[in-house]
Amino acid sequence: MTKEEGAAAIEAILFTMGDSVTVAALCNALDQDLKDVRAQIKYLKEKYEKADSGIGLIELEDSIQLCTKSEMYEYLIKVAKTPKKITLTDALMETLSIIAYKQPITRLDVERIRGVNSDHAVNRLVEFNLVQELGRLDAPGRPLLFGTTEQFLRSFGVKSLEELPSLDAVRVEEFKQEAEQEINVKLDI
Amino acid sequence: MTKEEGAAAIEAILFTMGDSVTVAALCNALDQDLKDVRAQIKYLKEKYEKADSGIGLIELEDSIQLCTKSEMYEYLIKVAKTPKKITLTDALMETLSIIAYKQPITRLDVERIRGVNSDHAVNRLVEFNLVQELGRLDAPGRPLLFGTTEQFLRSFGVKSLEELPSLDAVRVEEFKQEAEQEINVKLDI
Amino acid sequence: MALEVKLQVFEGPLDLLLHLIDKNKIDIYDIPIAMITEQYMEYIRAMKKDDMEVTSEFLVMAATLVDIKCKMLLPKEVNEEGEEEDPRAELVEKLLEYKMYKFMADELRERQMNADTHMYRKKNIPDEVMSYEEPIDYDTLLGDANLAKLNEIFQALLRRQEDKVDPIRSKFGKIEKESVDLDQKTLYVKAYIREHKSFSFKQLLEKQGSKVEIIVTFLVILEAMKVGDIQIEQDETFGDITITSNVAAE
Repeated sequence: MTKEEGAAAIEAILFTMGDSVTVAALCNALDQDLKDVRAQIKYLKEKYEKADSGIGLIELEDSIQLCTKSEMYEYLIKVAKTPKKITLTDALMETLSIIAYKQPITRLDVERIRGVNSDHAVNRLVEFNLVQELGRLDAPGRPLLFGTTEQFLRSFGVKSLEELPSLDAVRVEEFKQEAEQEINVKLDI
Repeated sequence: MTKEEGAAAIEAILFTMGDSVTVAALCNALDQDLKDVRAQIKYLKEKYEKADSGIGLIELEDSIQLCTKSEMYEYLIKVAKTPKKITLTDALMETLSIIAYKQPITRLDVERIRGVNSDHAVNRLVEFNLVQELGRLDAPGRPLLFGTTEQFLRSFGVKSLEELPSLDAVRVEEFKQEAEQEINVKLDI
Repeated sequence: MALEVKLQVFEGPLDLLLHLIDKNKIDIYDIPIAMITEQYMEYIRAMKKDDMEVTSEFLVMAATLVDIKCKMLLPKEVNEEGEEEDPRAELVEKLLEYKMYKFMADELRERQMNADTHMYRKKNIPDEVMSYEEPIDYDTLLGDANLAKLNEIFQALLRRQEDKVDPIRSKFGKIEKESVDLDQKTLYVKAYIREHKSFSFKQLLEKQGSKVEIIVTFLVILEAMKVGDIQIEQDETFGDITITSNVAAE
């Protein structure tokens, strides 16, 4: 068996086994002595060092194993990870709007307004870096307070929170209704 | 990206994925056009043809996959658990050959050719991943259509369906016999 | 009985027919229907009665054979082109097609024997690749979301919340739970400290009724210690606590 042939056999074994294989097992499979197998492994290692190889060889104690070269990870990501098209769901938009207008606000208060548990939504918004922890409320349990991030301002194209469209429209409407009721009451008397 | 770098990236992807990868997916991962990727695959194939390689490349329709070279089998069976070879009964082989040559084909058409109900045989072949559903026939009852899988190509050592032993050979043989008999008949008179 | 075992090797009626044709060394294109039908029926009779599914398929073929046999006895039919029709033609065609696939099955089996000397690899994606999270594309993430929409959603939420308020129940009065007033208790304890200068915790508790009151009193003591108004000592675990005031007498 030539050094090349030995290297090829070792390569085939490592390829199939996936896991690490002891040098002793290789000697046995190839029916070669340790010295020869070591030389074949060295040959293989040098072959993998060339630019045209995407595979590498790692040595662990008395075993060796094939692995993908880390320089190749960027290509692997493109194949193994299908790009996710994430968009904000209605639940996330709702949660975000509450946090934007009522910040700093606790998870519990968000839940109170939405009427459903919103932990997941808040966590997702934190993951997306649209919402962040602002500190803790000085109350029993010291709950976390949440508010919007700079990324939120950038994404929505505003310089500061003051630029958020005001809620006055609603407020005004409410006041008007209240006022009308008061007048009615007075007229009743 | 040089041809060597491209080949290395393809090698890494195939090595990692284990299963076959479409050439289109490789183009996408490497951000290269089809012509370049084809050249890189050719480079890789040539690299594997050398004596110092235990790995080979098989082409299946529009996909490629890494596998060990046949010559390495003798070493591999000493270390690796050889995959259980599926032994197909006559009924299954018959059904498989009908599906292979007549695909896409419905269960009913298989039954018509074999003269016996073949539902069980078709189901078994689907279980063995040699046959798969291809869709439905646009006919009353919208029956399922079946065809062979990539695993079928691998198991039977063909690159594509075109490489299946041609049916004509048998036909030719039959016609030959028929002709000979006719001559005999005529001579007899 | 021996026949039954033998019968099971036939995959179907066509398989059995081919076997008979082969056994009798007959030309497939010129089947002596009468003879084959007889032999075929012999097999059928020997068949297991319980396997109805298979038996029925064999019976259908038997009927077809008998049908062909009858047609052979009658004057030959002539088709549109004026040619004589062989009643066996359809069966022959079926047999040939079946025979072809049977042959291909053997071919494929041979290929399978030779093919599987390759070995493959299991998918093995490095952890670094698996754990990779792509950066967030904010344009896609937000889609058509903008400030106006955010505002709209929030206002809709507020309105929904108002709707939820029960107009009758919301006007019911509340029954407050009895509680210990922390401020009152603080004043009380502070006054006690000023009065007594040095005393034990047990002594202080003498005038406290409920568990809640005791807890609140203890909290007030802790607070007073924290701000440095008092010093406390305890000789042993669970022992009484001695409290000494640091506040100078007025």
